[in-house]
Amino acid sequence: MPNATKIQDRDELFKQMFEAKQRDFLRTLVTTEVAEEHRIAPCGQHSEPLDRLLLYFNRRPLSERYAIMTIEPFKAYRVVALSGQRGVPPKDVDNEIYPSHIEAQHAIFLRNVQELLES
Amino acid sequence: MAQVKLFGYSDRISVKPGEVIQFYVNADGTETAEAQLVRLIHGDQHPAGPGHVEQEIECPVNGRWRVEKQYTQVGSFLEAADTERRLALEGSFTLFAFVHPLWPQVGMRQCLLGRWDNDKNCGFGLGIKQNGLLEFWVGRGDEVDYLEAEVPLKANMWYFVAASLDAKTGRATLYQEGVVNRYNSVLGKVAPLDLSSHVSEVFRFRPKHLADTPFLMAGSRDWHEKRGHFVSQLYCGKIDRPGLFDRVLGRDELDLIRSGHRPPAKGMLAYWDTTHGYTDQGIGDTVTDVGPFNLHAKGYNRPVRAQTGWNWSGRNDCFRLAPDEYGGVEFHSDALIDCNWKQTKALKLPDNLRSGAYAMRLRAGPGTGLGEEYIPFFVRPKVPTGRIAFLVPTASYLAYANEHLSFDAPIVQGMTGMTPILTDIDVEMYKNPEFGHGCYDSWADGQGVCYSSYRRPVINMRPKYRISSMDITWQYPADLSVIAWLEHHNYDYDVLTDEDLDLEGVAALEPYRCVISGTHPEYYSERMMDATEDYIEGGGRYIYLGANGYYCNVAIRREEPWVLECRKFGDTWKAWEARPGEHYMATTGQKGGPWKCLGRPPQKIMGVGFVSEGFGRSEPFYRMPDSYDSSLSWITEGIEGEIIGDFGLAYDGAAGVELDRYDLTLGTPPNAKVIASSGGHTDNYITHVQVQLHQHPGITGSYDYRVRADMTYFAAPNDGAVFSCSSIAFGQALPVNGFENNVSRLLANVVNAFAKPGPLPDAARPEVTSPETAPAAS
Amino acid sequence: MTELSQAQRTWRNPLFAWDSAQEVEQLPTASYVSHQEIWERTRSSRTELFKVGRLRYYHKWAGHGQSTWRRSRYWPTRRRVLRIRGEYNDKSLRREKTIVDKRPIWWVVGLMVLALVPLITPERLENTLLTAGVTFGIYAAINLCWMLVIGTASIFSLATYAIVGTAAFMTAYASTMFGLPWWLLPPLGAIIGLIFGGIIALPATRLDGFYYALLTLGLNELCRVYFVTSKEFGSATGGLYGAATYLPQDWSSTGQLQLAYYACFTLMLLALLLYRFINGRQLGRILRIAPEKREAFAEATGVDFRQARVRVFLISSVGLGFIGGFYSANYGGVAFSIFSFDTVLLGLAMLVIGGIGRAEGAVVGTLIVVFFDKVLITLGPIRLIIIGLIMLFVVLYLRNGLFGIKQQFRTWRDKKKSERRSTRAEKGGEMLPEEATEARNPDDVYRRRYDKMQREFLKKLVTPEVINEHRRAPQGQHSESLERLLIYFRNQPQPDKYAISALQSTNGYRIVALSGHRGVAPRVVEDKIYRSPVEAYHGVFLRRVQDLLES
Amino acid sequence: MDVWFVVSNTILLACIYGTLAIGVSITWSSLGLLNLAYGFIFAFAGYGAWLFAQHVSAWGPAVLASGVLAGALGGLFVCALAFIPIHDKPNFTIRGLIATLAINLIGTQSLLWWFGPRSKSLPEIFGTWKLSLPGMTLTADKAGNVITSVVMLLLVLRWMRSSRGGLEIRAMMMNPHAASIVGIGVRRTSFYVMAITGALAGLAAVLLSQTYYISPFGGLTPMIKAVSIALCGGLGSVQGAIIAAIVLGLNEALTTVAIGGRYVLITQFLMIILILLVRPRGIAGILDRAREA
Repeated sequence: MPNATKIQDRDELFKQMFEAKQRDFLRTLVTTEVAEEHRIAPCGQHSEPLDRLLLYFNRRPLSERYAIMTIEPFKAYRVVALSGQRGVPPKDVDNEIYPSHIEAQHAIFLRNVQELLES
Repeated sequence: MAQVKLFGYSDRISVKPGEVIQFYVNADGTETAEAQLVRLIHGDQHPAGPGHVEQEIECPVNGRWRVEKQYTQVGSFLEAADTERRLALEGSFTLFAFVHPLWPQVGMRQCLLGRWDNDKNCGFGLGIKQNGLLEFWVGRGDEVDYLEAEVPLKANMWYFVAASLDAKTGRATLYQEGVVNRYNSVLGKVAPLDLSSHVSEVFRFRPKHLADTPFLMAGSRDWHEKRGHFVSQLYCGKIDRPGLFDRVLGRDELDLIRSGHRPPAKGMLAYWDTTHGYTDQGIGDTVTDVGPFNLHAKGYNRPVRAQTGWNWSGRNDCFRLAPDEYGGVEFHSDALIDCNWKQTKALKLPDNLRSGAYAMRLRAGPGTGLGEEYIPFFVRPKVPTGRIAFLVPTASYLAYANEHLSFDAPIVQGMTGMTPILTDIDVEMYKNPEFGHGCYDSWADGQGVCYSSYRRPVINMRPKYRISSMDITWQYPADLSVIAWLEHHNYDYDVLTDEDLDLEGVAALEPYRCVISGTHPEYYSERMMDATEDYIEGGGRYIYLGANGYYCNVAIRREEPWVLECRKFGDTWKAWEARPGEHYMATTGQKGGPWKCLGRPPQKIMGVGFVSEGFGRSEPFYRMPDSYDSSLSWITEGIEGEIIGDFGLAYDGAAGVELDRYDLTLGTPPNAKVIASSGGHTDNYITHVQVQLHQHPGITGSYDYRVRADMTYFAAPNDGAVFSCSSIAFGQALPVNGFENNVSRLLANVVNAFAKPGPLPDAARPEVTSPETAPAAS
Repeated sequence: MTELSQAQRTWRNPLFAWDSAQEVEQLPTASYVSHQEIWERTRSSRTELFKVGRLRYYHKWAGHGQSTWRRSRYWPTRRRVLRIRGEYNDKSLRREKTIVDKRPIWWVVGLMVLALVPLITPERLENTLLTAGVTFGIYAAINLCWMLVIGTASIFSLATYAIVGTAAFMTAYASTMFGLPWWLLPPLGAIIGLIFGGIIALPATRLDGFYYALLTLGLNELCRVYFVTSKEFGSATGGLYGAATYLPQDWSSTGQLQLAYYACFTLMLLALLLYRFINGRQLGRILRIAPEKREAFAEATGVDFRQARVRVFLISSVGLGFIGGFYSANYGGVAFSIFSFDTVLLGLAMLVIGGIGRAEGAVVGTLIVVFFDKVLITLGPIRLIIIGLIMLFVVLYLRNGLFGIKQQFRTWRDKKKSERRSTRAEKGGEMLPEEATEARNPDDVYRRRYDKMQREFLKKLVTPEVINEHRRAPQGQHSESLERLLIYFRNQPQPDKYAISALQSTNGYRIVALSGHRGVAPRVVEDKIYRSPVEAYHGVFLRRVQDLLES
Repeated sequence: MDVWFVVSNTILLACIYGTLAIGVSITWSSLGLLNLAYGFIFAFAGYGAWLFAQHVSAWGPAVLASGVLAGALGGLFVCALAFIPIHDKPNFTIRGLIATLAINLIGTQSLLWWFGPRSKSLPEIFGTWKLSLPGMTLTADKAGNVITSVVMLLLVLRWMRSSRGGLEIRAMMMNPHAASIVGIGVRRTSFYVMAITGALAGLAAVLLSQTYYISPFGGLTPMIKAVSIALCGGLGSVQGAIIAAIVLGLNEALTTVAIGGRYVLITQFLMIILILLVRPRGIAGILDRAREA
């Protein structure tokens, strides 16, 4: 935990504590079934574990979030990382080209899961 | 034998020793009741606490009281001061008004205007028939001639209606035209509704008048053997600028009035200009007659003034901007401001009475349940003596008075996540709605209740009462836990009420070194806000011992402090919503609604403000890094471990029910420190609409970090300080384990420090630059 | 779905990370079910859906709008000439006016036809028809008075013809013996009627309906025997004749007949007026509050229905006596047949066929019976058999005579309609098109559909694991299945929603159901007493689950 | 005054009236039906007996039996027409009454139409013997009447008391709802009741025809008397009916002797009115709980 006195906003302090606990919990939800469920349908109604994971991922600060870059509509997509800063364009994260945005979304999900487990 | 029921109220809520307080009691099934003055200590019967505790106090009126059945005039209406009986018309006449009925098809006759005696069938009246048809009638005593319009009035639409009787020919004519514009009614122009109706018929006779019948608007005179005269045929809806002529107005003349012209002077007997007399500082209860005889009409049970009128154009949102468009006076058949019962007893308070929460306890029959009644009031000291003041949030008590949420609000089970637990008194109040509603209810016609008063039995302002939808104590009985705590620790304290704060301003608080608030001081008038802010700024030390406080702007007339006005709308959670254009309070001319929307979020005064509510479960506080700040260690002195308050009478936790949060963006002073925060709230705790722009999944307890209570402390100018507990459940955690627990300890630390003369401990020591110990959690 | 792993059947509590003592880390739960499945699976309604909408039988008049609608009344009453209801059409918002009560129109038309009968009768039928018309007028008048007794006063008296006959015989006797002029006969008859009525009203206050009916039937027989056996009343000649009559003897028989016709017609009009004034005014209204078997209620509300009944009885007796006097003045005497059982029977047939309790029933019933009895006189006994058959038919199949047919038909139709509907509708199902036409708010139609789908889905979530989870903690963080169930339950509308009632006397808790209507207290749904709120919460949950599974 | 004459006449009349009244009474109390087609059944039975005597045999008992049978048949006919279709409909009591009246009208008019207005007479059933006792003479028809009706009544009452069918009828009389709950069919029982009461009417018809003639409308007076007696005795009570029959028989006999035959009806009705004024539910109206109308 960062030094409390360095953070003026006590809200930020609590947020970090909260998210640490939340990650502890979310890590327990990661299973192959959840990944499979996401692979089949990245959008739509999900089971509670997947839903909780996605809600967490989708509310990361923009600087920690991924997006999909269209290379050619309906043909080629790539995963990029947002900068969270105005004026700074997204960065490519790898060279993988996905033939559909569904696959790209799943790739983002896997990345997010990976980062969650590693954190 | 009839069930014994006792209900009562007093004329005042805040009294000083030596002053006189009057009690009004209604009794069913008994003629006597045993009265006993009691000092209330604790009012929550939860088995984990001390239970109900009271002290019997000697006073001259203790003992047997004769009590009787009392009758209550419900419903708001206007009565014209017609002492010379100018409106007892026997010749030709015309009645007219703009009306906006709320519930035309209620199934009972509603009288709009008339000098009509319902019991003797004498006089004349213009009203709405049981099935919603506009109706004009004339009575001779033995017989009544009626004339009704062709099509029923539609609810929530503006009409211009008139009725005339030609004395020579006996021809009665009814005039009904819609005056709908793009803003003023529920339906717009595209709905294919033809609202007009003109009917005429020859009546057999002219009205016969009784001498004492009053001319009423929104009701008519009636009589009952036991009650005597009262008003029935109460109307639900708005009336705008009614008038009375002693001649027949032709269709063309009426058309002119309908299109907004001033009525002609010829033959005018009365013309109540409902927009007359509006001031910047509010509106009274008298509707001015600008006709020749000044037959001003007095409002009873406070008809709602300054409502949008028939000609509201949508451009102006306040009566102060365009009084002419705010001629609507709104009436409700079940409005109640003052029961006006016969006084049962008066008590001159003994001079030696200590400040505190008192009640006149009445018992009859079984002496429990409905056979037991407490009429509560608060005694202030003659001269402030204490170092500490407990500020009783009576304004919020009024806002919640007699709420019927468990019965009337389908959403309440979803909100609380609980099944209501009802008691006999809840059922009784639901069956007999004559003691009126609070600002969480709607009147029978569906409009939200904007006036609440304590001159009537307020059954949730009683010890032992548990709010049925949540199964905890709420407001008054919950605040008694704080009083019990003060008593337990033998603090030298005085009791003050919101009423005193509103009337006296900062002067009421100034004598005290430390002021402690109630557990849920939600409703605050501007004068109260100002006084609180000034007190803190002037070096006062304030403990905000609750949550969701300083939230909503309300208004109270100085001369009638027992009535509270509250308008609910906009960016908030609300039990009802005021109509567009009706957001300004008639009492003061101020805009109602949440203080946050008026630019004064509670964070600006208290450091914290409302963020979430949920019920069902409370959580503990977890110490935050600031609590390890050595300059603040006096707050947590003697507290072991990191968890504070994993117990309580409100759902077994100190953080729960409603939660407040530290928020720099909303004006929390940047020097505020967070001593502890709660966490792990269930998904039944939802983030308040005010803290987010959109609603999306994941704004509930287990997803959103903002759902928490922040126990904050900050130093204010002139050695002032504010300590905010940020949770309603906090106060109810105090009594656990005989008041020996870490919540109690923490509060005692703060109170002791606040009440002690001289600067606070943290001000004495220089700021420590590096923290001493490890972080709170990881 | 394939075999589920342990992980998928386990719910992990998001709050366990907070490590507060109450939290469990994981609980068994039901496997995930998508709420969309039911929406995807449902492709058509389970029952066949028909086109709906029905013909409008009645003409609806347009509204007046801006123009003034001048209304008028029957002078000097406050009754309007026609009862008209103005309204907005629920579906189209069109302004409509409906004549609520068309009876005045029918009366005017009917009475005008009757008034014109003598003028339009073909010559060859004149005699028969006008003779029948005379009988009709008198009998209609008698029956109207009788209807007041039976219908309005609810006194089942069969002594009507006894009164008429007695009055007729006495007046005829007075006329023959003392030479009274014809115009004195009806008033004299009225006095006799009053006396007779007064005598027989006495037992009417004491006796129950049937006892009284039988008693009066006997009384009628008594009168018959008395008059038949009394020489003064012409036991030898089959009747008493020779009384003064208003028919000028020097007129032609047709003229006489026409005069008699109009005289009897006027008599009937008078009887109608009498009926209207008694039945439609205070007396009638009092008595309508006190129909049979609700007498106790009426009495409790302070209505002196007994006195009102006797008054109606006496007034109609005066009327009947008057008619009796008129009878002898009309026929110049009276025959014993007026007392015969068949006369009573035919009279009763007239009332029954038309329908008891309405003036039009009495008049039309009389018309029918008199038509068979007097116009088809050539048929012999068969005509009475026909009348008997009609009477039998009416009694067996019609609830309240011919004029009750409309109401009966509607009741029958509504019954059939709802029967048909109930065979098609499912409990808690969607609104059928025919039901939807009656929904005031189309939002409700969709709500029903949504609710049905939601329940179908939620039913699948009910498992023993969910119930155990709820038992463990009614409030708090729940697994998705349980939370969905609870959210559904808690957000139901108020009527019949469960709540818990804390019992002061026993320190227990009981489940109640809210009324959803202000002023109506909740009702107790079961006797079971729960020891603690937590048990009661679970009790409510179980009931709600039960209700869900049953729907 | 000839006491014996009065006594014997009383007994005779009481027997016949009793026979009639008990029929009315049983029908009312068990079925809730006031059978005003009784007159028709009466006439129908008379014609039945007459036809039997005309075409089959004039032997007394056989004629009597045929009359009884015809009466029972008439009863069944009324039951099927006026009771079965409407017994479960609203307003049954009034409708039943009117329906039976309608049947009476149809029936008597049909009889009139078929047999013509001329009265018919039956052969002497009990022969023409006389029994002279001290102080009085007993004619065959009187003795026969008394004996037959008493025997018949006893038989009926005995049957009602001891047989299954009788038990069902009595159950219906006591509590129709409870009876239907324990499985006593209203329809079936109603046929029993109507057959038996019809048979009683038939018996009375044959017996009375010894004094009067058989005519289409001949049943009217007996019916009215029967109804009045049943009424007077308290509708639904057998004992009451018997008491009333005796009282009214005595009244009739006394009136005949004292004032004259034509005043019989008058005194009788005055008597009935008097009794009803004193006891609005008849003589036995309190002994038995009368069926609620």
